[in-house]
Order: sequence, then structure tokens, then C-alpha cells
Amino acid sequence: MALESYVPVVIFAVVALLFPLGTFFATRLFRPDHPTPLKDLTYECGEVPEGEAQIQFHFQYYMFALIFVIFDVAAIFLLLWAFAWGGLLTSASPVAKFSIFLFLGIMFVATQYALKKEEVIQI
Amino acid sequence: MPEFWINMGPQHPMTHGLWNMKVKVDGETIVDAKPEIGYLHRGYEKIMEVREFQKNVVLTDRLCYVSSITWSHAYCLAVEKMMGIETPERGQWIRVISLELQRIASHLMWLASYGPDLGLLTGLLWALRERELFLDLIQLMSGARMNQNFPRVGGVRNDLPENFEAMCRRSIEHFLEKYENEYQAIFQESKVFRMRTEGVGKITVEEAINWGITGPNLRACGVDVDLRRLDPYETYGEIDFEPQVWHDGGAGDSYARFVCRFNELRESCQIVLQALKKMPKTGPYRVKPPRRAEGEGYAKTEDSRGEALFYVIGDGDDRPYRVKIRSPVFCTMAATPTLLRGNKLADVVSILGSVDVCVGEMDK
Amino acid sequence: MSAPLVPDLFGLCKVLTAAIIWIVQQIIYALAGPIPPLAGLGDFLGTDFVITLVTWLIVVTVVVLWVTVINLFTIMWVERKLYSRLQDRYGIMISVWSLPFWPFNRTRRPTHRGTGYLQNLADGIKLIQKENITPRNADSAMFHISPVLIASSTLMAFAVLPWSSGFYVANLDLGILFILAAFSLAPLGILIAGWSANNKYTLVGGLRAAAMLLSYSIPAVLAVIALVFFTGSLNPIVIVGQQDRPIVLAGTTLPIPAWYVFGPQFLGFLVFTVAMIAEMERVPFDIPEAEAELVEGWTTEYSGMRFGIVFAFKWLRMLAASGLISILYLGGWSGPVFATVFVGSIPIPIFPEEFWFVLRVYGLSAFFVVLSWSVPRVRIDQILNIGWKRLIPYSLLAILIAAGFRVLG
Amino acid sequence: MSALAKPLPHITGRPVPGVEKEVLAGLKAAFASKLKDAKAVRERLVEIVIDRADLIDVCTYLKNTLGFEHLSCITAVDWKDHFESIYHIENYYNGCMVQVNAQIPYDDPKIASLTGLWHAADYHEREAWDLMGVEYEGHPNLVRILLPEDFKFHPLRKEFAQEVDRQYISRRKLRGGK
Repeated sequence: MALESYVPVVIFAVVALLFPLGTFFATRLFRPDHPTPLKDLTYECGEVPEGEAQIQFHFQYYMFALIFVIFDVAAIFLLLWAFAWGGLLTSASPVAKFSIFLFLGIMFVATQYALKKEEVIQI
Repeated sequence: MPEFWINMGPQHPMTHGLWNMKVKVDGETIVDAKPEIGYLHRGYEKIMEVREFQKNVVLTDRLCYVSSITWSHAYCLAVEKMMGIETPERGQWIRVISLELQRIASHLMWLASYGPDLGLLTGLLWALRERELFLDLIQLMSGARMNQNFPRVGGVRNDLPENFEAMCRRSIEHFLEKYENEYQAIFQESKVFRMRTEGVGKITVEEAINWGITGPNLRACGVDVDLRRLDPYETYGEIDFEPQVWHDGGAGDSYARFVCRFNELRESCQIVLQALKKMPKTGPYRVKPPRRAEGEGYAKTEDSRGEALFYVIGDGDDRPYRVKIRSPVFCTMAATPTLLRGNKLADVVSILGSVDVCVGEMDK
Repeated sequence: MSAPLVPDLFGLCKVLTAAIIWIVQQIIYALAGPIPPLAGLGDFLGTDFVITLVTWLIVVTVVVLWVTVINLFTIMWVERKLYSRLQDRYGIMISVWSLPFWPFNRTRRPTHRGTGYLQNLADGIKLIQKENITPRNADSAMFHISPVLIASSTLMAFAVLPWSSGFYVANLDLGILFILAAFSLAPLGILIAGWSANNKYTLVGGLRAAAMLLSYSIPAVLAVIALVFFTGSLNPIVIVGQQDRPIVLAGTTLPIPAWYVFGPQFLGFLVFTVAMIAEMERVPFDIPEAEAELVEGWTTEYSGMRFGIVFAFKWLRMLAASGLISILYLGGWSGPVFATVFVGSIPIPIFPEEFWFVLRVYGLSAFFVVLSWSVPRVRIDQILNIGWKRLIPYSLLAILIAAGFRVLG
Repeated sequence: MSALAKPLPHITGRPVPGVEKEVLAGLKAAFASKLKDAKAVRERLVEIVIDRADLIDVCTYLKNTLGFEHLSCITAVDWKDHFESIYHIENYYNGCMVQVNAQIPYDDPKIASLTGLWHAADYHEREAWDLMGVEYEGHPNLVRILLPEDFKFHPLRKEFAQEVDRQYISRRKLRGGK
């Protein structure tokens, strides 16, 4: 069964999770722990930090998340299509065979257009 | 509120020394900048008022440890102007040689620090490797690698050692070979390097002159001003050399500043070779300066970072009444907000690296 | 065409486990005389479930140790030594032979005459003794979780990355996709790390990292899709098997291996390699921790071993990325020499598949090292420009080429 | 004089011989009565002494008419009975430098700011105020630049004795600690 082959992955995940955790806990035995107010200050190049860093950040960063989601969906579709490609080639229907090129062509043109329109990718 | 101030300094990899560049960013774009200096202020102008003329040379050496000789030379020149004495000819030639060697060493230090600013640590080690050659030459000449205390009021400390000319030629030959083959490849011909430096930190000629930017930074704007030729001191008037001015388009950006400085390395080598050929083989290299002096004297010299100006007033005592140091970096620093505004946060290093900041001389 | 040194890691470990468990069982049965309930424990240990579970644990531990102890230290040593030579200096020098206890080396501290392999270990020991500082204003829980997330997700890539046709933990049909998924988990951890430290440098670094890694995971996936048109599978072992033959061009067999890089996939290879350089955050794409302007980027507030883990896992990402590239495009572990010596009746290959694979991985890593130490860093908007305006169109083009080639023949 | 009335179109980067006499003549023609002293000290160096009231006029004339575009340096000097604010203004077209000594009475150390003419005056005037205590009226941001903001003295004045009035600056002290 296919699911069975994931058992080692699960075990690996547990070990991989324990590896850094174990390292952090193991270092407790060796390291000192003397927090002072000055030491616990946020690092700001030796100056006293001014203002908060956790601010509402620039919108441009979220644009990437949006574009990424769009491309991700397209990528999943293409991946499934690529898997099925071998079977489709043998099937006689030319529609099934060549519709990918239509899709890819539209995607290519659309991407080019969008990126041309967004002259500089700001951040 | 997407804008906030970021402190770059005093403990920051970008600041080669102690100073603070406060940058206000909106996302990644710089909206405003505010340099804060004075961390390294040592009160030079006050200390120099209580030391004798000759003993101040040791202080001016430490104004900028990267280019000591150019600074102490500027001081000596100003004091000589005040006292009305002149260095013998051979002494002037030795000074020219030492100045140019120091300029090369200083520019190599700048090149070395510009590399890691842009993420190129290899540039640092390569440039420092060749800097050793010139530090060795300076050591041969003056006895010390840094803080040489070499120029004196009335001349230089000592004559050139034997075989200096041959060693100088050999070092420069070796350096120029590396320059043509390695530095050009890693800096100037690198596509990524040009991507990072071209078109950032632009400043127009009018703004640059108005802000008092001098030296290679001004020449990068296309202004043909080199004090070695515009107001010749020592024997620079007899030397045939070409100030490195950026003539192509896109003047005043980081790349132009880089190219001007970078080409000055080669030009300085040519000056040294010329000076070695033209200088008299023997003769006095120092005159005895008077102990006390009255009057005022100023000297402006082409430091490796721009126009260094010393203004010395004596009141008849054996120590100066008032010394004023004009540091080129101090004036450039005033213009940095203009340079930075509108660029990206990552360009701060590309711009401030290219203007070559030396905190010692800036804070005096 | 070569044979693996470890034909079947699970089988090998199972023999070992069975032997160990048998010995433990005998001890338990011997003790079961005075304490009868122990006999049930002995029987339970003998069950197939326990043996399989313990075997998997051993397999996983072996792979984790192989990756983190042997390969990680070696790759760090290779990088540090290589770029030192690039910069005309010796680089790290403390090694086994420079330790003070050798008869020819009776000094009080390690001398600097070795090859430097122990330097990374020394650094690790130093980092272990360092204090872990948590900033007062930081979001403590998130601040502590994110290094674990980054480290574990990176390590997860090795769960399905085979080191030869026999040396692997799991053989998944979607192995390549799994590795890419493990790679794309790291931006989340980096974003959390950048946000939680409540520091401006980490914030900007974390957001840069997120934007960059997201942008570059799309071309990587698209390049893999272009490859899938040819392979029809995402199983790394199958993909390598397909490349383990000479190229046949117009009926003649050429003396060139049929790696996917020699063919219509070349564009995809270039796109994938560039995307992987960005994914492993190396110069020229190391903008998230651009030390010149952001001190240390999103790792600024980490100290002690927490920094060490986060820092060292960059090399693990490099290992995984190099392995992925060599599996997909460079023929994986297929080697040219097949020579075995027989110890008794057990055949032992002189140049096993693992050797060829590790050779490729290290060769690629060396290429990345040389590249990253000879160019400056690219600015973030330029990086995103390259990602969106160059790599994505090119990867779409690669898909078109791949599909076209399949249609034509 | 005629060549200097309008700036040359190009900066040649070479000195013009005898230029100091032309500059001196031009200055004398424009501000005959206001110049307390004017002399060509040596080649390419002119020195004039003016009162602080005429500073802006002289500098505007120098910059706009004679082409002295570069303000090199501003020095404040404590002459014990009066202050002097000394401006070194440089001409890039011919390499000439004019030294303007503006005299300021001791009990009222104020002079007009040149920031309207040159941006470069910004930092120089801040420094001169910081170290010498000469107040530049009209400066947009006249705060201490090299010394800490709570420093009490102007150390370059002759009355500031180095050994007596030393103010120990310690971070801990500034924060209110011991």
C-alpha cells in the first residue's frame, strides 16, 4: 500500500523534530544563563531601540503572497497534467493532446503582459 | 504605519568606524536619512593648541590611520606656509612619492571595505593582500607601517633608503598586473557589481558643489577638479598626470565614484614612477624650521578622500594659536541624506561604501 | 553503471536489529525464571511490529547522523577551505594532527598545521557553551519555535533523498515533490523568526526571505513539471534509473550518458539551479541575511546554539539542493565504473553508487561556493525581478519545449 | 575682470595665473568702503576682512558674480577680545581661494548663517557653534554635532581650560548612575 511507505517518513519527522529540540535542551547543561536587562535589550547597533518593529508592514510584501497563490494553483494543475500526459499521448483525441499548448500559451502571454505592466517589482 | 527608523551604527558592519546612520524606510525605500557623528571626537583642534608645531605631526598622523601621510603632510604644508619656509626640492619629491604611495594604500583599503559591503569578501582579502606591498614600501621609506610620522615641518623625516626605486618599481609592476587581471575581473567587469552600483546614489553637479563634496566623489560627477593640478603644491606642477574624471553618462552614481577611485590607483602608480624618474638624486631633504612663528597659513591638498584643508594661526608662541581641520568626509557626510533618499535599503552600503567614509578624520 | 554499497538499508538494519533484539530476548528469558512476567515482555520484543519499529528508528538515526555529522561537517570544511584558497589564504587549520596529545606535537594548545577538519567541531563546542539570549520584547514562544521549524523542515528533505539505489529512508512516488515541499516550509519559519524577535533587522530580513523564497519556489516547481513530461514520475530512484543509459540519437548510440541536462531539459536545468541557489540563500541571493545592511538579517537575535543550528542548516539546504539537482538532471548516482571485489561471497563495489553521488553533490556544492565567493550580492528588487521576469517565463518556456518534444517524439 | 564676471562654461581644472589681482580688484570695486582690509596674500589667495553685517552681501557677490561656488571651510577663531568667523571660498574655474574674515564682537557672538547660499555651511556652522559658541542666525538646525547634546561648554574658546573644567562624560553618569 502506498500509505505504508510513509511510515518511515513519519518516524523521520519525529526524529527530525527531536534533533534540534534535543540540541537546545542539551546545551542547557553547558551554557551559562545570566539574563540582565541590558543584555535582553533588542539589538539595535548599540543604540537604545526606538519604536516598535512589529508594525503593519508595507502592502507590497503581501502582493507576493497573492501572486504566489495564483501560480501555485497553476503549478498544481500543470503537475497533474504532466502526469497524465503520457496517457493522453496514446489517446487519439487531438483536443486532449493539444489543449495544453493553448493553456500554456495563454499563461505565457498573460505572464508577459502582467510583468510588462508591472514595470518595476517594488518592495 | 509602515515607516520606521533603522539605526545603522555605531555597531554595524556597514559603518567602518563609529558613527550612526539613521535611515527612515518605507518598506524597502529610503524616505529620509540622518547621519549622527561625533562618536570618535577626540578634540584634535584643542589638543593641538597646547603642543608645539613639530609635535603636532604625530597627532595629525592619527587623524585617519588609513592615510596618515596625506594628513600630516597637509598640516606640515600649512605650518610651512605660515612660517614662510619652503622644503628643499628633493624633500618635495620624496613627499610626492610618499603621498601617492599612501593614496594607493588608502584607496586599496577603500576597495577592500567596499567588497564586503556588497557581499564580496574575496575583494577584501585580495585588496588587503596588495595593500601589504605598499605598506611595505612605506615602511621601507619611513620605518613604520601605519602612523608613520614621516612628513616634518620643513621637509621629511629621512631620505629615501637605498634601492628604494628598484623595489618601488617591482611592487608597482606586480600590483598593476594584479590590477589589470584580478581586480578588473572581480569588480569592474562583474555584471552583478554593476547592477548594484549603477544608477544608485545619484547627485547632480550643482548639488555636489553646493554640498561641498570634493575629491573623487566630485570628479565622479564630471567636474574636472583636482587640487594637485588646480592649485599645485609640492612638485605636482612638474608631473604630467591626468585627474580621473567621469565623462560618460550617468554621472554621479556609485559606479562613477567607484571608477574614479579605481582608476586613481593606476594613475597614482604612474605618478610615483614619474616622480622616481624626475627627482634629483641627491640633495637636502629638510630645512630647519623656526621654533616660533606668527601669522596664518592655510594649505589645501588633495587627500585620498577629497579636499583636506589645514588652517593654522600662530601668535608668536612655539605652538599654534588655532588649528582648523577641514575634513572632506565631514562635508560629504552632510550630503549623504541627499544621496540616499529614494534609494533602496540595500543601497545604503553601496552608496556609503563608494563615498569612502573615514571616521577618524570626520570626527576629528 | 555501478552497484550500491548499501543495497538495502532497511534490510541491513533489520538483520542488525533482529540480532540485537535476539540477544536482549535471551537476557530477558534468562531473567524470566525468577520474575515470570518478563517472559511476556520478551515475547513482545520478538514481534514483527517491534522489530520493524526499532529498525526504522535505527535507519532514521543512521541517515540523520550520516547527514548531520558526516556530510554537514565535511561540506562546511570544504566550503571554508575552498573559499580560503580562493582568497589566497590558508583558512582553517585545526585538525586531528594538530591536537596537543600526539607524541610529535607536545604543545599546550592545538597547533596550526593541520587541514582544519576539526575547526567546525571546535566552533560547535564553542557555540554550545554560549548563552542563549532571548530579547525582552520578543514573542518568546514563536522565537523559540522557529529555529526548530527551520531545522526540522530542512532535515525532512533527507527523509526521501536517496544517496544511492539502496541507501535511503523512504522510497516515495512523490519524493521530489516532498523535498520541494520540505524546502518551502522554511520561509514560514524564517518569517516567524523575523517577526517574533521584534527587531527591525530581523523583520526586514524575514520579510525579504519570505518574498524571495516564495518567488523562487515557483520556477523550481515549474522546472520540475517540465521534467515530469519526460519522466512521468516523481520518484527519485525511477528518475535516476531513466538516466542510467547512453544517449541514443538518430539510431546511433553516443558515448554520452543520457542525463536530462543533455537534451531539451537544459533550460529547465538552468532555471532550477538558479532557483535552488536562491532557495539555499547563498550569495548572490543571500539578501535575507545581507550582513552589510541588516547585520545578520533574520538570525540577528539568535545566539548560542540556536544561532549555530540555524546557521549550519544553510549547509544542509545546500546539500539537499545539490542532491536534488544531481538526481534530476545529472544522473544521480549512475557511475561509469563497475568493479567489485569479493570478500568471501559478498560483492563489494570499489566505486559504489554512493561515491558517485557524493562526488556529484560535493562538486555542485563546490561550484556554488566558488560562485558565491566571487560575485557581490544582488539587491532585493533585482532578485525579485530576476525571479518573476526571467525565471518564470523561462520555466514556462521549458514546459512548452518539454511538451513539444514529447509530442514530436 | 570681464572673464570673471560670468563663470566660464567649462571647468578646465587648471589654474589661471594672476587671477588673485582680478578678484581683488572686483571685490574692491563692489565693496570699496565695506572692506576693512583686502590683500592678495600669495598666488591664488585673497584675504579680506569685513564686518559681520556685510557677510551675506559679500558672499552672494562672490558666489553669483565671481563664480566662487565652493564653500570649503568655516572657521571660528577666538581672539580673546573678539571672535572671527573665517570663510574659505574657492573658485573651481581658476583655482583662486578667497578668505573672508568676518569680525564678531565678543559679547554678542552672532553672525548670519550662510546655509541659504551653500548647503555645505550646514555642518560647518554646526561644528563652529558646537566648539566655539558662535551662533549662526538663521541656521535651520543649530545643535551640537560632535559633542554630546548635554555638554555645557564650547571647548575651543580660550577661556575653556583643558585641565580645570573637564567634564567627565560617562554613559553611566548620563543615565543617572554613579
